Amino acid sequence: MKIRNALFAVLAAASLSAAAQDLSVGLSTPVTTMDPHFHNLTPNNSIAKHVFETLVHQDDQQAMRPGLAESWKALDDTTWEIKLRKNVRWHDGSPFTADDVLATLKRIPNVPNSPASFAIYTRPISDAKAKDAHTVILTTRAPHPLLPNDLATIHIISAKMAGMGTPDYNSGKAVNGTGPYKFGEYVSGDRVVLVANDKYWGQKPAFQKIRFRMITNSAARVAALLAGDVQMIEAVPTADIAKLKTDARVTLASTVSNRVIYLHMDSGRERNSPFVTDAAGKPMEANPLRDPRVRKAISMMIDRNAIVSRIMEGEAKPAGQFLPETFHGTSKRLAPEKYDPDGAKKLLAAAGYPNGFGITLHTPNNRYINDEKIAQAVAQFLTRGGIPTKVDAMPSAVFFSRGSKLEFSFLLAGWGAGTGENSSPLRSLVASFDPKLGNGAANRGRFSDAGVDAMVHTALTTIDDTKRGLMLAAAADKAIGELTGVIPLHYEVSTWGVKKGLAYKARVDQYTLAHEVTVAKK
Amino acid sequence: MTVYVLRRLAQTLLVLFVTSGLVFGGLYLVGDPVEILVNPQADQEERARTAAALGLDRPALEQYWIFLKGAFTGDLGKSFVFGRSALEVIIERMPATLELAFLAMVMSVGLGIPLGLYAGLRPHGLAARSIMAGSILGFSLPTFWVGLLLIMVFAVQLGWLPSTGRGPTTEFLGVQVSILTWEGLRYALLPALNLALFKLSLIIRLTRAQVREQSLLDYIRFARAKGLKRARVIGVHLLKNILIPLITVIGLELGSVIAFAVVTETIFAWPGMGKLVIDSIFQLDRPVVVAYLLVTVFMFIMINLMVDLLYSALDPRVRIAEVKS
Amino acid sequence: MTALLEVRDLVTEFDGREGRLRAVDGVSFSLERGEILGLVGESGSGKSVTGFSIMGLVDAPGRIAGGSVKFDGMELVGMPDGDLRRLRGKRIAMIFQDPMMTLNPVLSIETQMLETVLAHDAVPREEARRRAIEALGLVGIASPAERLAQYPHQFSGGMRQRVAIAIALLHRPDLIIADEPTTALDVTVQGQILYEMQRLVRESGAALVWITHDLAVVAGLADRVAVMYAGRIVEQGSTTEVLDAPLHPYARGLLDSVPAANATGGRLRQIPGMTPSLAHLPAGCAFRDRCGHADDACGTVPPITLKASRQVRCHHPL
Amino acid sequence: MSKPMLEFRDVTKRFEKRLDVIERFALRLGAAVSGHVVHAVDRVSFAVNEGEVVGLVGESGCGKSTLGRLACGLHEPTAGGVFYKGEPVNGKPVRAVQMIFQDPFSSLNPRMRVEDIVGEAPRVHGLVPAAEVPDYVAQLLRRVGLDPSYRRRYPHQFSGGQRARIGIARALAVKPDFLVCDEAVAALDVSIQAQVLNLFMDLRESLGLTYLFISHDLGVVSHLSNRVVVMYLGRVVESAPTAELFAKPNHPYTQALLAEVPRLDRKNRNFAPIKGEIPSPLAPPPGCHFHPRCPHAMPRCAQEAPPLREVAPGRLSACHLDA
Amino acid sequence: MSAVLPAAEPAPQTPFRRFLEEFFESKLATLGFAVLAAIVLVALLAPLVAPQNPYDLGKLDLLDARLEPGTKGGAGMTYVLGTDGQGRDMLSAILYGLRVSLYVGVVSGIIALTLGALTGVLAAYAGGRIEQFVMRVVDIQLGFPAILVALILLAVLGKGVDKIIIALVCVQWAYYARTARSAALVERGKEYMEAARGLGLSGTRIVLRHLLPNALPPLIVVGTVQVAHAIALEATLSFLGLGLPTTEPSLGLLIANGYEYLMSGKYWISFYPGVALLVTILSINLVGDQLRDVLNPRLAK
Repeated sequence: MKIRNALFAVLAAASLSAAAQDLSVGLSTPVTTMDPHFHNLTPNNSIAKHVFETLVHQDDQQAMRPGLAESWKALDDTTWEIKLRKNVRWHDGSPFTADDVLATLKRIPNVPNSPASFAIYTRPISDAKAKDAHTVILTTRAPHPLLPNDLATIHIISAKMAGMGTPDYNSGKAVNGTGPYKFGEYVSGDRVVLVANDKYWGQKPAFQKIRFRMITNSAARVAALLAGDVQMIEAVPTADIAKLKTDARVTLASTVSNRVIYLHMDSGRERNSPFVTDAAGKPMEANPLRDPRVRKAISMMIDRNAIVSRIMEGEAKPAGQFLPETFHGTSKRLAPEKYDPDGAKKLLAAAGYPNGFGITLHTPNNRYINDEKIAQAVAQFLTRGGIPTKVDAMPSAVFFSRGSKLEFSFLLAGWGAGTGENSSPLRSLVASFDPKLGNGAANRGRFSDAGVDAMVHTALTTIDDTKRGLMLAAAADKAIGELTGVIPLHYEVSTWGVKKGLAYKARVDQYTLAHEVTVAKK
Repeated sequence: MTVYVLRRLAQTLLVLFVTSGLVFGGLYLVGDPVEILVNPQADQEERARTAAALGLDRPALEQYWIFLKGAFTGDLGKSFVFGRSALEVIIERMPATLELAFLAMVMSVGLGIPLGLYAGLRPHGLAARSIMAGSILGFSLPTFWVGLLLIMVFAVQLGWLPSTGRGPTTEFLGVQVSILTWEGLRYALLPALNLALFKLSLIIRLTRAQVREQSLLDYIRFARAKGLKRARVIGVHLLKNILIPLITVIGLELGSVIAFAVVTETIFAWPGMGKLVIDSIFQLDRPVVVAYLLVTVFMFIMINLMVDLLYSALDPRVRIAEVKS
Repeated sequence: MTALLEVRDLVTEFDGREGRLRAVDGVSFSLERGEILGLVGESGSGKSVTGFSIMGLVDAPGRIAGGSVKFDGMELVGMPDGDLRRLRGKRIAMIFQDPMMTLNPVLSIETQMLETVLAHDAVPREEARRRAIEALGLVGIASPAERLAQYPHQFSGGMRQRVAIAIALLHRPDLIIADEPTTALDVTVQGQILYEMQRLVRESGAALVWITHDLAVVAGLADRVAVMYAGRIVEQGSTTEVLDAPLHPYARGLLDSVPAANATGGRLRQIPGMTPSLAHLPAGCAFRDRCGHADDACGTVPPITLKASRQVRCHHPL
Repeated sequence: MSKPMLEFRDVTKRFEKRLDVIERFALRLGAAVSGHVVHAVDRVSFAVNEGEVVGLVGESGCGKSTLGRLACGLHEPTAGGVFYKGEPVNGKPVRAVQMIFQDPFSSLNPRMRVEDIVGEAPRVHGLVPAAEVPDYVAQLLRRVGLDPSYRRRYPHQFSGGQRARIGIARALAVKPDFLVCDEAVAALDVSIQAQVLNLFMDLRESLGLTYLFISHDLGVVSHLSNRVVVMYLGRVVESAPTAELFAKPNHPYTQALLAEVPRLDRKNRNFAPIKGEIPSPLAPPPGCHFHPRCPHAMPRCAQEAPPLREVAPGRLSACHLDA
Repeated sequence: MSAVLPAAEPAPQTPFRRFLEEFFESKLATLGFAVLAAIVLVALLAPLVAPQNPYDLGKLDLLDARLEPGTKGGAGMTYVLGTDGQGRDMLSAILYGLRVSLYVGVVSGIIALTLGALTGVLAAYAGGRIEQFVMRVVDIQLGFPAILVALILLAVLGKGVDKIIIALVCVQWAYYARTARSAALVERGKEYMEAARGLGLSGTRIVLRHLLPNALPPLIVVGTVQVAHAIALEATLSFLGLGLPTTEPSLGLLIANGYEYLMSGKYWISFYPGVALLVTILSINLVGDQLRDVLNPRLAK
């Protein structure tokens, strides 16, 4: 044993000296393209952020920081002025100008075959003009306070490459960014290799070469880290965290993320919700889930701390709303629901269900951390609390299709606020389903409350951050605190593992950004 | 011979048609790709745009008809996820799977036949019994479980071999191959072993059964009565008779190795077709799944055809016209 | 001059499910050069096992448990395997019953013949080929050079048996053991094979052990006949003597059972009962349960009694 | 006595493999494909009269077994007809005509008890009331010389000779009056063969059976039958009363056959073989099938098949020499 | 001829008895059979012998999650083999899991065998175009790799014991059909089949009473191997995230669930179900092996 440890030390030292030059990273989901505008997907965006940059940069807490834009401000309700950074050069050596921004905005809605377009972020923009080579004026159709958040997702490409198609990006031909790393190699399903951009305008990259390897099986990913094949992995499985914490070869970095795991209930149907039965399992006409008291009772039956400690192994934080309090627009009043099975029983009885009722909880099994396990734990609590609950887990491909067709009565899902603001979950999850406004797109419980709708709508057109924040918080108070439109369970904690000697500042948006890895000083 | 090949080709077309229909219909029933492809933040408008962009807003039969028209000209559609020709995506991943399958088959044949031969010739010895017990074990262990154990032992604990992934590739006959260099081979050893284990057991058992059956036949005794050396009796007379039926099995198993690579590739992060198809199923990337199945089914049929042709070439008794007539 | 083949008290046993069985139990006979011995018996009588025992081709679970087989003065029982192999195919050859099974189906006739030549004589391949062609011609195969390249399935049963005989004759062996080589063949083909065998043996002066169940074949071919029953030779002597006036009741019964020996349409004289399995042999004379002459004396194994050139194993010879 | 019980009228049986769509397509592309036809039985006519034992002799591939199966309705003739007491038996088994098979091992269902093997058909056909089946089976077993107390055993527990008897009992169970014996004793040892042949003769007497006795063994046939029919490559070449045939065979093939039969009384003989081999029934020679091997062949023999004609009273032969 | 012949052996012996005798000649096979019998018994009696009903979510206690073997839980129950991530008693889970795995394997095996045997035997009996057609379908089915067929089917059908049985039947029937056909072809050529026809027995009777029983032995051999295969395949599918409902885990699902804990040293969650699966498949294979040897006519002494 001793000898082996010694051997490991030697090996570790040997690989560390190499790591000063190169870095291998184990990714949990495959990167499907090198085109930054083709498929709006976390792993793709994550890679794109190494090569390309956005006008607005979000830091590890999703706070807005200058990126390719030095500053931005709203000139009036619908006009924004963006000042661009000077002395930025593309990888091919040409200078970065306003034309590149305009070309980018033009390309985004027109990427052929895009399965998930970035057009949702450019759609509010009705007009873009270059005031000078380094100033852009953007006009929005309506007041759009979230423009900077949207701009933080849009990777700027050089105008020269705007005419290139996705295949040219995948081959690397068109990959010409301003970021700290340049394109090296992309092998679909296997790896992405990036090399340092020595002429980067910001802090010089720490590694000469970064090799991203797609290792989707989490146990194998951990094994690769332990075996020294990679120096960094993302999405460390919760099962291994306790062990890795004590492992001398590895350092962990973790933070509460912007993703909440929540339960959605069919509060839309008046009767005959598909998976609601009476306590004996016979069909039941009434839909108890329409009653806020029942929803509240369900929330009270769940011991969030137990789920966090037993299922998530401590790698989660009990949630009382959609986003942790540090995020903009969150409520200060919404604490995680207290575990109170007795209170829940009383409430259930008061709502007219003293004997409870039966229900099935649907959950994806490959989407969120421990998703189907959480569902089982919830079912445990509900069953014990008088609501016999079955669990039906399925691949997310099936789950979301059926969920959106409202085939479920009770479902577990998660929401990560890409914008880093409470408006995102409020608008998608609890605002009434309304295709015209783009509201309630993920409202699979069809919760609907006119008061909440009004507050969300106003907030979304209020440019003033403070005012908007207060309004969003009030909407959350009503939707969750008062009506229990959804039941938040916990916020996921994202964890990265790096080889001892390296450090990573964990990000709330779950992006793995290798250029933010630093070599720790001893 | 010509008839035989023609017949098989006609059948192939039919099979491919049926396959495409079944898979297309099946995946249509599974779910709506848009739900899984779009960013969760997307609103209803974006969802509609995606559906239109991918042609998913048309009726199922029309979608299938469009597919068929394309398939007739060799276009199996564009991957939803990659935005590229599905066939291209698959062909790009094919060498990785094929080299893994090839290595696994080499391992299982290279070890399996000698071990099976030994166990069949001395069926009552301790070594033979151990080989057979081992083969049952190899039969019984679930692939995914063995895979992780291999990683734990050889990569994490002993540190001899890389844990996952595919090694550096070199170009060979215009194809990227990794197993031609020692460094590349190191990456392939564990997954290939994982994949080979089941087939190895199978080949050991088949060889042994064949040896036991064939050694009772008169021609073996006659060969010995001619005064031939034992090595020749076993190495030529017995082995050639055993190999002929084994080739059929090996051919069929090559197909199943390619299919079972799905599991191994998942565990070892091997960038092959199997991993691709699993991901594609979970992402409802229908063009890729359909194309994958068409390609593999076509491959299987071709492998079987080759095996039959090889069989008839090797076995003077079989003339191809008589095969399965 | 010593006999070419001298078998003494040969015992061959098999270990099976029902215990140890004696397939060959104290068989003795001898054979001069040029002599043809017909070894006759019904199924399970041990006649084939006797042949295999001489060749040293008895495999586990069988083994030679005792006795001696002297070939040209050399003791074959217990001879090292390598030495035995050098004799097999060279000086002692064997022909098998089923011509469909004896040739390796996947090797060409050429391969199978040449390897036999080369296994014993270090000659160039061309010479080996020449010998193979010659041997094929000898057994009456037309255009032997062309047929050499063919595979067994391209030959009819009779032709295959000719090829097997040609292989057996390649080295001009001193002794040929033929195990029912014509049983599986049609009458006209059998006639052809018998003709060839008789001619070849006469020409080469080889000794021949012809194992068969068919007394009529032996009658035409053999100089001497040995009749086996349940692992033992019950009677042997010159063909004429044994077939015309058998001494052992079993041999008598066997001859009487042949339809041609009976009046047409009349009842056949039959041996009552059935051949006992080796696992359930009666003690003493194995035939006594079926024998009309049996008495208490038959409870012991009868000794071999000699009557002139004839041997019989019976307490009450006819 | 002279009433024909079973009659073959110009019976032909061909086993054909025809071309299918793909093969015809390939043929058009110029591939060498062909269907093939096996002429197993070629225009055979003869009759078996009541009470007779007719021996059917020939070598492998001569069509004698096919003819036996045609008689039992196991095959359907391609042309011509098979008649039992004037009724056609074309591919439809007739209960009164039963077959005794060659292989005592494969001819009994290994998974059935003797009582079921023997008793199944009479029970299914209602020949015997269900309650009486056990007695009926016992009676049959006794008749063929088996102890009825073994009726609950399975075939593997019997020796070859005993199995042959079970097979006979099974055939007798449906009360046939005509038995087709297809090499029924070929697989048995000489001493056992004698027992079974005796049984056949006993049964013939006690049950008044008529036999078509198919065998390659001339000794057995000569012993048992009244009349012998000789076949060569699907055709009848000679038919004659047994004694006459053996005394003075007419057809060259019959002559050759008889000359080749080993006999106990011919010791230390010089074998003089017939030339050539039996041709394949896939491609029989033209004209008289025997002409390539016939010592008396004339040019005509290669062109024209000789018809079967009466060469003496009760004797038929198909040879141009007789013309 | 009136003398009655004695029979070969004194004791009446059914083919089944003889088969049993030969089967139990091998010590290894006997051991395998004993283990398998014990496993089946335990699986059948699971509700009676298991300390907990692991499928009743109300009986589980999340606070007892991932306890080591031998630990006493909050409710005073000792978890002999530890607990899984839901606080499920592993021993009970394994007993119930065995039940599910065996059920899935055996039921799918029986259905596939029945289906395959009937089609195969009928194809062999009917011959001609029917046979051609059936065998082409079988070829096509066998051309598809089992795991992919199952994957796609399950993706379409969804999860559930019934669904996985359907998938496994679809995957397996062709093996049985092919085996049944070749066995039936051999039997069809035997004389007892002709005899049955000659006796005027009906086609149905010949197929069911004569052909099928004799074509069965090789099917049983294939069956044992296939049951083991089915269990392993179900485990693999569960590992890939398709298969059985997560609240009623089979052995394979237990292994898959515990798989992620292997690295972290909580071996028991995956290890013990793995051992149970291994022993089950091993014993089935041992029995199957011996069956193959005993039932193989070509190796018969």
